[in-house]
Amino acid sequence: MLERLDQVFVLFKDWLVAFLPASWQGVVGVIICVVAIIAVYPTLFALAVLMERKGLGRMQNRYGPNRVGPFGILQPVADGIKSLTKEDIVPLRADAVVHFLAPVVLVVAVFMGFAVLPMGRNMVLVDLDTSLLFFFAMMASTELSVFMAGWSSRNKYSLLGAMRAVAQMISYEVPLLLSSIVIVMMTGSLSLVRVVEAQNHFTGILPNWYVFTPWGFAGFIVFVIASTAETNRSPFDLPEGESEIIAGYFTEYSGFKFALFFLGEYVEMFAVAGLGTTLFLGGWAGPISFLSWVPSWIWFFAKVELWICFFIWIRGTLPRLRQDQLMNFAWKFVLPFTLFNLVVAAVWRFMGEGWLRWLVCWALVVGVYALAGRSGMRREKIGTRIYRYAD
Amino acid sequence: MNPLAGYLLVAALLFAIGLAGALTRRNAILVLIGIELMLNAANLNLIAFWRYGPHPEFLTGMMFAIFSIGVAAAEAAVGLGLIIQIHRLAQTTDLDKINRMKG
Amino acid sequence: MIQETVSFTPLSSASTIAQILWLIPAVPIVASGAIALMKQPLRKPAATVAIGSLGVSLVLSLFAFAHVLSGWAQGEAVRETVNFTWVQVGAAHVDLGWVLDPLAAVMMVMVSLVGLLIFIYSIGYMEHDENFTRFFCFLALFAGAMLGVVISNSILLLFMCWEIVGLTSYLLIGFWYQKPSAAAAAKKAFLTTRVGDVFFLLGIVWLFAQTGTLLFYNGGTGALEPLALGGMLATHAAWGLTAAGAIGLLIFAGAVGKSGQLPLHVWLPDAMEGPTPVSALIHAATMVAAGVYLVARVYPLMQAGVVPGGTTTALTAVTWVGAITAVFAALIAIAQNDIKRILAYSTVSQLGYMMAGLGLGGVAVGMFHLITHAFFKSLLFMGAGSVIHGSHEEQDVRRMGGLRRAMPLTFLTYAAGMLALCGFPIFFSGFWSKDGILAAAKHAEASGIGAGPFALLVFGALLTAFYMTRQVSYVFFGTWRGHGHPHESSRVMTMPLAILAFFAIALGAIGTPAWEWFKGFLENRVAPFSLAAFGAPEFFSLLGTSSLVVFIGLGLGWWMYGNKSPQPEEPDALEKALPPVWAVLRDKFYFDEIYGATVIAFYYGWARVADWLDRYVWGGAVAAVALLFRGWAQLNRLLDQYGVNGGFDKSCEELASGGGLLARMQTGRVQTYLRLLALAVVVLAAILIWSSRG
Amino acid sequence: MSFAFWVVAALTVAGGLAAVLLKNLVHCALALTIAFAGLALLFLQLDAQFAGFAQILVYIGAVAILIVFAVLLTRSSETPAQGGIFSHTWLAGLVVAAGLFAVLAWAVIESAGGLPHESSAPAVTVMQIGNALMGRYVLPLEILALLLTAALIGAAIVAMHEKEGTK
Repeated sequence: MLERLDQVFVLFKDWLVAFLPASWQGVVGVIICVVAIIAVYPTLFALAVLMERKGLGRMQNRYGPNRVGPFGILQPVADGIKSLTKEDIVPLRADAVVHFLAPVVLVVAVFMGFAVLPMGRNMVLVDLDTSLLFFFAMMASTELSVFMAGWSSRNKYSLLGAMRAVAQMISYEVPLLLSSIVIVMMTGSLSLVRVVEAQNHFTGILPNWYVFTPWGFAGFIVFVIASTAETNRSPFDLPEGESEIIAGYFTEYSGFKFALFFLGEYVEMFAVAGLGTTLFLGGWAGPISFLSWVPSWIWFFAKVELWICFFIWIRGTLPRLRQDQLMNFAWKFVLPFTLFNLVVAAVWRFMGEGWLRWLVCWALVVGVYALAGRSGMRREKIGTRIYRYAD
Repeated sequence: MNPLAGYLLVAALLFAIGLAGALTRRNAILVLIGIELMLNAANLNLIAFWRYGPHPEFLTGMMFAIFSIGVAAAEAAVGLGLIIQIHRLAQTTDLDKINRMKG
Repeated sequence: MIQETVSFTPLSSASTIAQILWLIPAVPIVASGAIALMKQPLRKPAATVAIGSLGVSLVLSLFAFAHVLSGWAQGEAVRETVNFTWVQVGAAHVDLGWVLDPLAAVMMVMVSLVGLLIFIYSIGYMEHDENFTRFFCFLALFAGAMLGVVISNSILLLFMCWEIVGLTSYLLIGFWYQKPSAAAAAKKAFLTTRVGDVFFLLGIVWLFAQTGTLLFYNGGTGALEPLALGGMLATHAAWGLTAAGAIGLLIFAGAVGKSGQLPLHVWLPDAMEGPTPVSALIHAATMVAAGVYLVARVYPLMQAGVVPGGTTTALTAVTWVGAITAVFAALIAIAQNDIKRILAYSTVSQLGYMMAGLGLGGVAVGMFHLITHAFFKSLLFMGAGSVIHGSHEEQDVRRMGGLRRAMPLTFLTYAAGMLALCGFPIFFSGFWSKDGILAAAKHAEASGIGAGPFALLVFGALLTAFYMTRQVSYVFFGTWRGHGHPHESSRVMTMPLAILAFFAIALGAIGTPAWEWFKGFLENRVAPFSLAAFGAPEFFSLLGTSSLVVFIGLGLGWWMYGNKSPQPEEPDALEKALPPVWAVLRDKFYFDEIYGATVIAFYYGWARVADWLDRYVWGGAVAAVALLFRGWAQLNRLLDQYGVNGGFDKSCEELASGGGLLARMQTGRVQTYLRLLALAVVVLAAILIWSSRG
Repeated sequence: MSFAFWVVAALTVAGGLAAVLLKNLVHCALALTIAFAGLALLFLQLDAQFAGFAQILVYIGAVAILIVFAVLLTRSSETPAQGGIFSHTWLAGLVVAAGLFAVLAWAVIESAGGLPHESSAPAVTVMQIGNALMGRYVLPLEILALLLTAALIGAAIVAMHEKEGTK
């Protein structure tokens, strides 16, 4: 029974496909999965927006949206309708084609990422041998769309925002990748399915998630930071810092395109959160051995939602960084720390079993954290800063 | 038609296009773009030969391609840096104007 | 086509210490490299690195020594080699390698120990020099190369290190290159030793031609092992020399160059222009001894085919060169006034002793004197340095005096060194080592070499005692005749002196006739301890002779110079006695002059000839051609002017357009070049395909 | 030859053409990314997943962005190139390029008969690639790493602004 519940979606798909001639089944199966993804995540996106707005409202000591529907639950629907019905304005001197392509590319690239995320037992669209690489390739191509948006709008705020965003994404993509490399080193595979399977067993009642190992923990922290920056979430939301550059690269967007960008942003959030969950938090694996009867996909989505809540909480808590702080942090602290984390992982790998390696690796991680923090993040005297984005 | 030949032809065409771009455009950056195209054409050749070669299990062509991708990244970084510097020096990236070495 | 392969021969027999023996030279060399990268102000680190590195070498070599010693104690000959192929050219290959045997062990301990002490001493001596770091860089490099010479098991490797040693010697002699004299001395040293090295190289080549290997020992196939020796004995060279002997002599020529034997000794005294620690380390203890070591190393070559109780031509030559040098240098030493020059000549003469010892009594005798000499001579040099330091850079012995009160510690140690050098009976190492040589000489008279060497050596001993007494009484007795007030040197300088003094006295114990430990060790025989040897009549006669000689020398010296402090201006006591001799001695038998008049003059002459050739013969030819062309041009001009003006203009245009064509190719536009490149590719590809099709 | 191949090939070539023909440099860069993407797809068709995704990651993720940055930093997209976008020797260049293509195509056609035919996809896992990288190709890998580091530093220094006062 429970197995059926666990596999319910898979079984459903098979049932549907069974109606078709054999030659079509494969294709249609894939199409169904794609449709499912495209259906599920926007819904989640709507929920997330609502949650964010209400949550932030609470944090800022005010009611969030509470007019539309009971407790304003229908707010996202209203937003959707509004953005769909709004006029779609393209600035006169804007580069129409690119301006149009930008959000499309973003959304497409972002959705591509889900193709390789295992969202439950046997619930992955394609189990590529190189899925992690694929995922990062997709994430990388979002930068381009951001740039396209910023450049094509012919608006200095947009350009500034785009430049900020691209610079930031590139700088934080490196630690994001490196922190995941650790997992690859341990699992010995780029396939996310393998990664989850490698984590899906227990010592006693506790799970062997990578986050509980020294290198895993360090990688996790870095991953959280980098993913926050990668998705332009506060405190790294300079690219759309309202107080400085209006809305950054999608200042000039309105109506449906704007909605697309909005969607893209949140879906990217989901994607990154999903990846982080898969890599460090054991993906769809249950947290405690005797809870593993709970369907796997529930665990996955629960973890992702948790992650989103964390993002929201951070946004409500932390102030925005300054550009130079952002860059210094990326290059002087995160990168060295991550690089050393690789070494720690290697040490772990070759020290063999035993309590000693735990001791050593924890010591290393903590020591390096302290060291990098001291040397990298020393507070320079703040002089006049020159912004040179397009000089 | 022979599959390998098809890939080779595409590669050749891309290479020629890249070369043409590098040779005919005024702008230095375009020359760089052309060079990137040529590099990629070469990669395509490598991969194609690896795929249809006698010993794909040795991964030779694949490795060549991977390394050349890496090298290309370095090449692009340095090349663009140079172009930017030239722009600072001559206030232009028009190659017809940049001819200090004229004999 | 040369492919380099460095593959260590898996030598199970070689012990760990032998395997890592290469570290001994490597560490100082690396250190010198590190120091070379240091900035001038980093004095302390530089010194620390250098001394530390040599300390490491010392420890390692002590281990090695202990290893060999234990082997010997168990009564087997320890000779462990590690060889590897350095260059492989087709079938032929050049091997390098290192060897650990008693000879090397003893030598490396001596070098690293003395070197260490001198390094420490230099801290004090070079204190105020701005190029402190450079100095230590060179010193470390030298020490490394020297140790390389010691351990190398391949004559090629030995030669390399040998040359590095020569280079460092050059650099260090010319350390104060701003002094013209120093620069000149450095050049002189370099060139003079080159003369020897040419022969050395010839020897190496010949050896390779003969034996096909450059390794000394290689498990039976080495050049110094019976198989190869037999082959070399079979082939005869000129003048009744076997190939072995001839090669030996050629190599010996190299040794002559390095160890300043007659007739290539001229550079050594001038080398004293360098800083005193350099003189002590390189030109007293180690480098000059390298020659002796080399001869000891290739001794089997020299000795090849010797009948028991007999000798070989090569050995005879070595003996005579040594003996003559010994006396000759001692004579010159009498008439020198520069404190360091005296020591330098004394070094030359002592090296002569060692050579003679090698020639007469075998490796052990020569090496024993080498070791003891290394200690007491470096002691003397450093003492001299301390004196110079204490009396404000004064080097002229006549401007010193009475220093025994001013610098007692230096005086005591110096006296110890001096007595050791003179071979003061019983109590000093020099006595035993020199006695060993004399005994060998006496013993060798039977082997047909005649009484000549013995007489010479005894005379030399007397002279030694004499000139050392003269020097000491000049420097330490009488009254102070210099300017300013002399002062004792710092602890860092005197402490090594004390240590060396201890060795200068104590080392004798390992080589007394009663207990020929050293001899036994080197020749791998058990050395029984029997006081009976003291009872032997020949020992007594020898003891008598040498003591007598020494006491005569001392007495004579004291009688002529003791305690009277002549003014610098007034002529020397001996000069008053017999001026012409003095003049000859003072001018070093006019050797430099002779060379100046012959060799160098010849070079000048040749240079002049070459110059003349350039100027007139070749130059003339060029001038003629030029003339021809000018004539042609004249003709052209006439032609153009009268009649063919149009042609002239036309040709001008031709030229211009041609030049223009060339210039147009250099558009300086990157795309042009790229285009040409691509064009070339196209053509090449086309040719390729065309050639490959069908 | 599969239909997909021709589609992708056409896409790639079109991207390449656009990259060298378009007037606005940013458009060129974007077109270039299309070409890159097409190439990546071709790689995938050739069962070289790893290379394909690496292609996307490196070229679209980094090189394209770099080029775009350079375009903006040199203001090449704003300033209208006087005297057309093609250099005055464009014809020669075109001829040479055409010649090259002719030669290469000729070569391919010539040898088309001898070329190996459709063969089953080689089963190479990323594991094998990794092993090869760390095994037989470890030296090139290290050298490449060195090169990349050098390039990184070099590019940073070359493109650096000498501020007034510093040298």
